[in-house]
Amino acid sequence: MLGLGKKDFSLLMLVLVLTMLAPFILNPFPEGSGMAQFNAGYPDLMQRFVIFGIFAIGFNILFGLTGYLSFGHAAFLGVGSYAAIWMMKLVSLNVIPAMIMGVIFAGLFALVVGFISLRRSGIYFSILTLAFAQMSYALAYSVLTPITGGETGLQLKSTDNPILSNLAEGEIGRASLFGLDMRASIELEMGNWLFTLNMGYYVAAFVMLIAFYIAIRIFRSPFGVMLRAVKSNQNRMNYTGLNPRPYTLAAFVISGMYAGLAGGLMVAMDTQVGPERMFWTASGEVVLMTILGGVGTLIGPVLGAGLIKYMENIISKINSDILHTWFAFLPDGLEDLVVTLIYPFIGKGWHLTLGIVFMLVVIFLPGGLVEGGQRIARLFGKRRKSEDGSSAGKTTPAE
Amino acid sequence: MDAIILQILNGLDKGSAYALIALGLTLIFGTLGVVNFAHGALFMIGAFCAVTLQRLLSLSHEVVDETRTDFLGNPLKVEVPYLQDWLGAETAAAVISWSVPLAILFSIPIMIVVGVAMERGLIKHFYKRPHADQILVTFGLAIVLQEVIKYYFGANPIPTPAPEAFTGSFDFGALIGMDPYTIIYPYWRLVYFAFAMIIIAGVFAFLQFTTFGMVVRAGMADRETVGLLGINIDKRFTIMFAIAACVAGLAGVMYAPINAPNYHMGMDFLVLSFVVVVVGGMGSLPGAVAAGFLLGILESFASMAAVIDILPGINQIIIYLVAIIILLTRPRGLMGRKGVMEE
Amino acid sequence: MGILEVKGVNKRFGGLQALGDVNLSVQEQTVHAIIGPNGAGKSTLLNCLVGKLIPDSGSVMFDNQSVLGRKPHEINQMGISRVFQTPEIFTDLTVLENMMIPCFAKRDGAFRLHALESLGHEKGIREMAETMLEEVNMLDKRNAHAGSLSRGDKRRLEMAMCLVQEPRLLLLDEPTAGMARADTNNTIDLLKEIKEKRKITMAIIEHDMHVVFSLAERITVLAQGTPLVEDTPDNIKGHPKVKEAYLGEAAH
Amino acid sequence: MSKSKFTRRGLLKTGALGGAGLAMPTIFTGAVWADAHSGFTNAPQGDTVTLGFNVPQTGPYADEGADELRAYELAVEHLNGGGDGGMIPTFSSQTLDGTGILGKRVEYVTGDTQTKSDAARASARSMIEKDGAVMITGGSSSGVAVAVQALCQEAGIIFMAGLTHSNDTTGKDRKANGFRHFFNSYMSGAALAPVLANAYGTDRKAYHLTADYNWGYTTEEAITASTEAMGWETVNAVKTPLTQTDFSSYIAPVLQSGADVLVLNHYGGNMVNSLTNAVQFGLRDAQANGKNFEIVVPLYSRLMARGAGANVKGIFGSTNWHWSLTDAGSQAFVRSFGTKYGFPPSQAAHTCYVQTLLYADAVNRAGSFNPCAVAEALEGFEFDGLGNGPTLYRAEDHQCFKDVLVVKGKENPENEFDLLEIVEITPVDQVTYAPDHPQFGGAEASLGTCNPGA
Repeated sequence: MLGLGKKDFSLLMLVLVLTMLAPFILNPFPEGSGMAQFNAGYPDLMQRFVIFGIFAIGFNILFGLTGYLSFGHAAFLGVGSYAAIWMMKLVSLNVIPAMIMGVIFAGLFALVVGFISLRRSGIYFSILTLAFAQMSYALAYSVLTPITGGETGLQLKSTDNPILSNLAEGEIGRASLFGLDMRASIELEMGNWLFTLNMGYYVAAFVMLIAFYIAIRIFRSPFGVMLRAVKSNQNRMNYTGLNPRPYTLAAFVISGMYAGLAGGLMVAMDTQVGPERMFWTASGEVVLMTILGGVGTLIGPVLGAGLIKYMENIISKINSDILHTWFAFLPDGLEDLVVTLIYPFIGKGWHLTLGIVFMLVVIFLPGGLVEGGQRIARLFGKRRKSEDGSSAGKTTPAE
Repeated sequence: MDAIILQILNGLDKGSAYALIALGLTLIFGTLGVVNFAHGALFMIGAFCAVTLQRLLSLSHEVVDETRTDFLGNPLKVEVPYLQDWLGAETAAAVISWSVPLAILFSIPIMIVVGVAMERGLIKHFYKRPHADQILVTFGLAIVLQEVIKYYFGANPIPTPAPEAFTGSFDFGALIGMDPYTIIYPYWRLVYFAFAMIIIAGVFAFLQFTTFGMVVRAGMADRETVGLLGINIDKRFTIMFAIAACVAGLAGVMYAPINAPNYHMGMDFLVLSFVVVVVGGMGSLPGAVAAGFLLGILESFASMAAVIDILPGINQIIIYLVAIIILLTRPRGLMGRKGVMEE
Repeated sequence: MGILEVKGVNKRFGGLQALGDVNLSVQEQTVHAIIGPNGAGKSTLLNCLVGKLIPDSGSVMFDNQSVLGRKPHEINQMGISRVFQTPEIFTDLTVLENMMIPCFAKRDGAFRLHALESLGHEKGIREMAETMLEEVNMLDKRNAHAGSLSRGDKRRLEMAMCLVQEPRLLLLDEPTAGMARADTNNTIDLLKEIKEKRKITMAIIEHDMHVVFSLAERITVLAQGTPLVEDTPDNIKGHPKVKEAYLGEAAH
Repeated sequence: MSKSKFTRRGLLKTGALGGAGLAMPTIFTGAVWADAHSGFTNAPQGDTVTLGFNVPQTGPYADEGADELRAYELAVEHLNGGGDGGMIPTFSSQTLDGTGILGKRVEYVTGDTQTKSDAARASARSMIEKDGAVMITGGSSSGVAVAVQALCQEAGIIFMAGLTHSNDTTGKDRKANGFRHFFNSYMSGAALAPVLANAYGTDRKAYHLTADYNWGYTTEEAITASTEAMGWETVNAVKTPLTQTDFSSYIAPVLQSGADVLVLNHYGGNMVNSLTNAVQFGLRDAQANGKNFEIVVPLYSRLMARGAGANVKGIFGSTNWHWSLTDAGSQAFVRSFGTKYGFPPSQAAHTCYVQTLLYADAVNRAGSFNPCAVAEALEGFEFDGLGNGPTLYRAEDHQCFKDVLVVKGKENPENEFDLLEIVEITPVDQVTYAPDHPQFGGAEASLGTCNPGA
């Protein structure tokens, strides 16, 4: 089906169902309850889940398959974003051309960076990519201000008048898909639950499904095998008459284009760009997402992206006030004690929690969250050891 | 001309900080084969040893001064250091102002404990794991360490001045007959440079002239062989890690007066120090030191107004630009060995 | 005119003359052994043939085309395959995938962006790979991880990966190094079989005289970077110069 | 136990729609966050109103963010009738009576901007989309302020800027839904120049070190323009990277340049480090052109100045507000804040507190939470008693015009908070400029139209 094996097709269908139902699955707690704090089913965060999912899937095509650890992938995300917003400012508010421009520019930039950086391997490659990304960041923040808007970045303004959009004088443009506003939503009320079905999210989710589908195809293609061969033994590759460089460069450019797509999509969902998007911590974040989820697995990077973005957006918003309301049922002294104990880990302490999670995962689950999932599956005695979609991504040959 | 001399001085000084951090990083990488992203955090902990000692020395009790009022109009509570009670005001002030040099002694046991705990408790289990795992776990540790420091010391920088005797600056120009103020340089930065040279020389001498150092050097070259000789490498690696932690910590202690310590200073240095290590060549101690000074000096030159006028933004990217050029012309950095961290 | 003609090749590493004026001619459909004591320059010579090293002077012609200045994968595409001292295979891949890679290389050349095609649809490639596996008796292990194979199986897999490309010249770098006698004999049989069946030209570097004399039709003796003699095995056996330089210490 | 923070969604409990679990789709063609029932985004339902406090909680400005958050909590307490009321009694507009805003109890949500525009917008969007916040406020940098202001404009939410000093916030990037109480680069320059001329003479040669990003550019431009108008000469202006930590290579050549004043257009950690480095190099004790060498820091932050320790002594700069002011409003605020937290508030805390009160008052006066009504109430609003003397919220650019404080690092601090002394309170007339001033985007800059979101 769709040119996929049975297991891969089931995985794709699973992801399809999960993304389509995300507004419901991520909002399990009724409005107004104390636990509603943990609801993640609002448009911005759901959009971020899928956008960073795309970014991590693309990164995994390079890192997971070829083993080349790029420490500068955020630069491509940034370039994609800048290209997309300029497209919206100048040409059309439609998100499709914006995303296409994002992909093209990121791809071209990746071609240049990859061509130079892939002359080296291992940590030398990592540092070369890091150097390019840091230069992009530093220049975008300062001397390229006329193009990038510098520190304050770029937004759509009332003075922008894209040639293909009919904006009234002084009207600020909105990203749209053939007239459908990315911010339009349908709100469903069911009992005490409120679900927001957002246009932008579904566009982003659809794009992610395509990206995920292409990633599966790449993993299962002869090209994918070649990339794994690069990771495994470049020497043998050379002596088999294959040139590893164009393979790695192609993987680099493809993953750069994924990053550009993610960048363009970010602009399509929220029409602004800032240079911090290219800072080395942003590049590091996608590395962490991939390792956290499970390197070289299909679904792992998406899970890793979800976990990190969830912590960043949900844990950081819990403040002491909320803690007190949660534990209000405890006697006063005990309530204060519990709050004092938990307080360092939430709100402004969310970084601490993040650091601890990194350590715990890598110490106890070397294969990332996917391995955690496999262990749980095994625990429940399901005969899925070899059937698991992700381990299939690693070992079993294509059907 | 004098401008160039001045920038060389600056470069040496910047470079000594880079070189010290890169040296520790390379010691750990070269001996243990571990990519330690928490190394910047060790530097930061060193700086906070100085802050802590300063606080300990100025530990105070409150005395209410009825003649003055605080910002709310209440009688002012004056903090009187216990030291002042014991030693008298002047001596106490003098001792407190010496907290940074004193922190050198104070920090060594702390850094050893931190280093040993890190190696035995965590790093040890990651020797055989992929580099990516090492990066993730040490990065996680770095975040945890800096958040703990932030929790106790806040996010803002904490002034940690050098002793009175070392404030002010030294007029080189006057010494060699130039006009005053042509080449001046702060005393403490000279001290830092000298200190860095001593530490670097000490580490090299230690590796060169002691049996322990010889075994470690052999281990850096070929771990398996040394292991086969029946030498207990593990214990030596722990000691090596502690030494590297001390080098980073001491670099941090002495850096505190130059820039007031804050919780994220380790992260600020982390990326830069990795660039230095890689430009020097993975696993090469002389390479790390040489690259530290080279990049320090080039960074200083790039920050000259005349240079920025010609190439706007060059000061933003010089380090990375140089790194790219060096890595493209010398595949393994300045002094890297083949096959290390290339797969 | 041999299929491989090496003329006047020199290679220096700093002050060390690794190869000095090496001439070598390998005739089509023969097995040609290159022997010599440690440090004689055998591996350097081999690396010059496959493009890993570039000689300082001299020429290396394969089928009347110079290989000098070409990259290893280009030389392989000309028809030279190489078997390593320790088997170089894709340890992270399955045996079948290992086998399919040279098949792709044979069909598609040095690079092709077949990113959206399905591996499952590559029937021809798969059949080709499976046939070859069958030939080396490894079809039952096709879904095993190559890294988990025994050393002998790894060697056979590597050999099969080279053979499936149908090379015109197969270079073997101490194919039996570190093997037990039984494995060594198996390898000899395998090579003999290949020689009979496929009529492939082979150049073999070997320490083990048992292997050399079982297989080779011509032998070149290298010592200190220069060829000492080149002759048939029978003549080499009794050659006084060779005895002196080499066999005297390594005979068994 | 559960606190209903979800005012928009409070609808579920109170409105007619909270029926028997039937799916009742409501389709909005405009913005997602628009509420079709009230004509503007996140119209408060029920008896509470939610405000979003978006401040840096991680990263280098975390301490400033923490102080801003304290001020917000205090403001909420006072608005809801708790505590001593702070500046409510001294505020010239007397619509606030301790019953919340428009009779609705004030609740709040917090978020972390990380001082990154992406993170700040993510946090703001979650407040708008998830928590139903009707107003967003906070922030400690201009990049974040401009980014969040633009978001609020799109979303139909009022944005009350926190600490942002770049001209751009109410200059070329001004927005109809955004309001700034804090002063700006131009005002710093205009206030500082006469004081500097007075203290150091009109025949001075200045050397600028400027942080290489938008705020640095506008500050350099403003200071250069106003000091040159006083007769100073600008010898050189060198841009320094934001990520720089050691400024020695920028400081060292200053003495040879022929300059006799160093202007550090740096903020936060950059300022602490560059100032510390400058003092290390002996600039404060040096002589140049026969005069004492001087250092100027255009924008002071007391929290950050602590990091520079004794190095700030005698150095001029400007600030939006300082706790040692003796007017009734400032004193009431310091007392209220100091009693609760044990130390005096920073200027960041002050501006955030004031912005919250100003918003609440504007809603009360407008009689509606509708952002357009609130904006109208704020535009051209003149008030007093909030610590800065008589102040005007100018209609043309939504910038507050008030006196500016010129301060100097104190030689003999009385306690750890007593770092700055007020040298002069520059009257508002001296710092007022035309709305189409070239440093503020010229004639092109426009607020656009107010967006209520629905």
